[in-house]
Amino acid sequence: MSGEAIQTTYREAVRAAIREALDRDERVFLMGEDVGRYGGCYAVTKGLYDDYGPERIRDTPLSECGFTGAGIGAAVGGMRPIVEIMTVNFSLLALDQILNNAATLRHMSGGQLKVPVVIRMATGAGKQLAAQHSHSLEAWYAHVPGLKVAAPATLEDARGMLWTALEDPDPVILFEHVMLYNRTGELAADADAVPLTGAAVRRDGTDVSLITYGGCLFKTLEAAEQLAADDIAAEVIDLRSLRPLDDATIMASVAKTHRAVIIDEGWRSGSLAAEVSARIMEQAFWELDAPVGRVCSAEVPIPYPRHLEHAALPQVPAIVAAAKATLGR
Amino acid sequence: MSQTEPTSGTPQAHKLHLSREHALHLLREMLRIRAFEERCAELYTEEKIRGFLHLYCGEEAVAVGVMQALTPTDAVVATYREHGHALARGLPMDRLMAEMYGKQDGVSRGRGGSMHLFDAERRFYGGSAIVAGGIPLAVGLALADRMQGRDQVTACFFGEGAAAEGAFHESLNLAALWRLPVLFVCENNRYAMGTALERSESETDIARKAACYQIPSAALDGMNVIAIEAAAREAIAEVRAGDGPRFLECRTYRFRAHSMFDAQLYRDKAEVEAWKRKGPILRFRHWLEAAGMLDADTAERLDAEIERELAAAVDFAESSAWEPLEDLSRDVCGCVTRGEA
Amino acid sequence: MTQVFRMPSLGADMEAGTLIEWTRQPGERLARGDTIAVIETQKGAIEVEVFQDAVMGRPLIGIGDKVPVGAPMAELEPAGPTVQASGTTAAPPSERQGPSGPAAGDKLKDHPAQSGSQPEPPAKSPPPPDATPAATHQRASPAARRLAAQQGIDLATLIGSGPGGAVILADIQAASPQPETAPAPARQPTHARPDLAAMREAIAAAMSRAKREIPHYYLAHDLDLSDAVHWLRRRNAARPPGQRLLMGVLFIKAVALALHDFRELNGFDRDGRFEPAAGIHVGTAIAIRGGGLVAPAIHDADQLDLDALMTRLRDLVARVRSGGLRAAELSDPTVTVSSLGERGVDRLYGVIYPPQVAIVGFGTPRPRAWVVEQSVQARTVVTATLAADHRHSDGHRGALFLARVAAHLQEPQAL
Amino acid sequence: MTSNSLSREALQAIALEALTQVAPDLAEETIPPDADLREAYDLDSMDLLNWINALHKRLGVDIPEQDYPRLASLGAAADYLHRATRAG
Repeated sequence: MSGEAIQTTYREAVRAAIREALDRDERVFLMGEDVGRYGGCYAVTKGLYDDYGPERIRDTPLSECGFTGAGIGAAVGGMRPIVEIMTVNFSLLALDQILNNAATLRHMSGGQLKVPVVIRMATGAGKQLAAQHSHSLEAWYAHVPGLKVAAPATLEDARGMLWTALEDPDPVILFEHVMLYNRTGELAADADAVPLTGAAVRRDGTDVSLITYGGCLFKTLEAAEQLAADDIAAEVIDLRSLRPLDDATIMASVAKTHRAVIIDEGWRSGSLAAEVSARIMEQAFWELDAPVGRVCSAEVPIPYPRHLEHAALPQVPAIVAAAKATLGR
Repeated sequence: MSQTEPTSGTPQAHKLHLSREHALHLLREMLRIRAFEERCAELYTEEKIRGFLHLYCGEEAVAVGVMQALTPTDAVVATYREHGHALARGLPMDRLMAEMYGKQDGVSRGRGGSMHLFDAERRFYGGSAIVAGGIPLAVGLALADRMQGRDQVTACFFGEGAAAEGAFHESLNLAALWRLPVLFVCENNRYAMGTALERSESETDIARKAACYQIPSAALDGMNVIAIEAAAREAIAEVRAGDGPRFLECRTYRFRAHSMFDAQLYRDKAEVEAWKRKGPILRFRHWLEAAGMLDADTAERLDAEIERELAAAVDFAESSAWEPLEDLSRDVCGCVTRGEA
Repeated sequence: MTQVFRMPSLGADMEAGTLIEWTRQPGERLARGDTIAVIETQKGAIEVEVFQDAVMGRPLIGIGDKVPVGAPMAELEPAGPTVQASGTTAAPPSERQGPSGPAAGDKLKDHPAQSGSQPEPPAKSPPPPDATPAATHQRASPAARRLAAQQGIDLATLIGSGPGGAVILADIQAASPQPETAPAPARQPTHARPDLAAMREAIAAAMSRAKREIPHYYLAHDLDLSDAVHWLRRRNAARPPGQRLLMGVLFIKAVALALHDFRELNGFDRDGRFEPAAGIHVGTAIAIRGGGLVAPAIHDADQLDLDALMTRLRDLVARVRSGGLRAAELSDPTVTVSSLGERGVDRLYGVIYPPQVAIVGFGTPRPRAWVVEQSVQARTVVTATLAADHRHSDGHRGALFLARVAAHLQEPQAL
Repeated sequence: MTSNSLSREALQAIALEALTQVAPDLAEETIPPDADLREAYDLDSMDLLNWINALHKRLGVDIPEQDYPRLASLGAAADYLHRATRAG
């Protein structure tokens, strides 16, 4: 890296990544609802239509099943499609294609076919969009063998994961949390591709491991800051990849701190938090000095009113309290 | 191509130049499919073949007719009733039989079975067991061909039951909107499992549904291999020329049950028998005999050749190995290689 | 040749069917594809077809009988010369003509083996936790329990400072003996090392008495172990390590079985008189690292199957290694088997452990040139030896006994 | 996929721990990673089988009989398990 940094947003970082991919590889194209003339529901693709034209920035009808399936077919046919689905809730209309085609074709064909499609979608709550636009269903996709699932939370990952995902021979699903798009920060001017797999330790600590991903990362970092004021050194792990999970990083941290709290915007029942917790029991049980804690969304469809939406989601005080509980404080 | 009445049933009605050699080829291909599937049914009762087994008996003319019009670089997307399509597309019978058994030498390494036959080299993309699930895939394959400037067509087969699925309508719309090189082939055998067309659709004329998306479409006698080949050749030439998708509805009938475990409570025996008298093989055979293209010796020779091929296929499947357990989780993900083409 | 028509399998979820109707009567002709019967299944009545030309023979089940898939339903007689061909008005199942396939009955014969060979997915369970420390009612974290067990600290004596009063790591660390004031944290002894000097003395006494008092005779017999080796290898290949067998277990079982007819080798010398033993308790010589050996009993070894024998042997070895053999186990053997294992030499001449009257030894199995039906082949050969008390048995009987042991080892599957 | 794999060092530690469980009389020994366990520490067939069984149960790695010689020392075992757990 040259050391030169630019001020940017998560949204701009994703856009820069799409631009770079379109420039680097003729086979790359983007399709989805209102990605072209409209500029993207979350304005991620603004300006791309003018620069790349309707063939490569392809507006689709409201046909999630149809165009996601077409993206999968185009990937089988040698293209490198980026399919944008407006939100994870809408992806349920395409779930058949993602599960029954993208995730299975390689296996069902005895390894003959590969499906190098990248499916991007927005996820998460926080904008008062109520119960059909606010859910976090990452765990459902992370359940499926044959898919790779990642959640870029930082500017570096937003900028760098897309290219790696496009180079991957398997279908990759990228989850972009809606509350991250406006985050600003500094990004190296020559920021490049980053690996898709492997968790990152975002803050070192010795007393408790706070394990999270996506939209909850910055709440968790803030909680760690508050804990530090009480002389509690929390280690913060950003999972980054939700499938496969980086067990080694998780277990190494738990072996150091002997305590873990998992922060996940999904509902607690059957969540990724549940999976991470189970793996800690399997692989690091004898390291634990306290029960594993979880901070998840309340088991309710995300409500519209601001105060109720806020109460339904993991928030900093709950993370602080859960971390302290593992220390008996 | 816009009328939706089935075209006339006599082969002569079409302006297809039919040499004796080609006619015998068509007969032979249909006979191979019939023989293969009847043996599959037998092997199923002996528990050599497991899972679901959906037989194509009665519908052979559709796959055989359409495949004649495709080049080796065109693509095929089929359904879970796709043994006929795979054979007609040229997938070797022995490796298909090994796949039926679930053996390692099967076309899909045994991982797919009857419903999931694949051959990347012959651009045969399965083998989809979700009704209408393959149609968006076909649209995407065509999109890739179009965007890469390749002069290729994707033939997409599905049953009339698929017309009730959203994926059917979304895909037809996309293909028409983007003028993609897809030939949609609806194999209308009148029953979606046990539900008759008129019990599931408000508009039972499937070709008219396609026409609503501005796709030129035609309804054909699905028991007439010559009519299907002629229509497919014409449609594919138009598709290849860049005129956008075409749609053929082939009205046909499945002689056997939906799958092996089906008591056929939903249809009359008399109806089945009436359709069997219109069988694509039976009728074509009579026509060939009448036209002096098929004599007893030739017929016997054809049958004997097919029987030999079939016996060799069963032997191959029997002697093929089971995949070792250590390989259980192979082919779930590819390895990640940066910079891979 | 008469063949059998069997209940066909029409779906993976079909286990049995009920005969509703025979559509053909004995003596009637059946063409390939004809319906022979109607069967009621959970999906309704289904007509079932024959896959060969035949003549309906004797029914083997009656109307209303429910039989499992694969069960014989009727005999089929050969069709004789084929009569009709098609191309006429025949119903379309015979639309395609061709030679009829091989008889279904023939093929069905091998289907159990076939379905038996269906691979099962390997069970990949997550790694289990380590050793389980002693249970206690004191709440304590897993990490605290592990450290407490390592340092020999009784959790019940501690007051926890963790959540809900649980004992946590810090509590154990605080309770640990300090290096200055206490000896190095003693591992809670999990095993008692045998007192090697005392054991040496005991062995010396017993062996001296044996050599002084017992008139040993010695026999040796080379035997072909190849079949047993192959059988064992195949058997173990299909099993996880916890279920695999060692060759030593086959030796023990072969000896125990052979002793049935040679009771004079199984028992005790009581002041010069032979006292036959009621059961066959095989003393199994187990070497102790650092010197010495013990030969505790596997009781009623002739009655145990190989898996049970392996379990016993595993348990004995574990207790030899960690301490915890019971005294009776050392005095109970009625005969001893000593096997040198894979890293020994060709043969061992045993010394009888008084008051027993025989010891059977097995050298290390090795490939050797061996004559099989006029040709020399490389076979795995082991030398079995017998040292027995001449006061109670003779070489002739001893030789017959060794031959019997060898015979048992030729049929490992019967052990 | 590497998400489940332990490091080679961790595997060597597990191999040692499993060995001292099945052969507690070796607990006080310092066993060099390249020492031949059967030759230098007199491990018999049962000890070896128990050790392999412990590794199998702990790590879920299938170790067929013909591979036993490839686990002749702690270091060799760690290499073997490393490859096997990565492949899984």
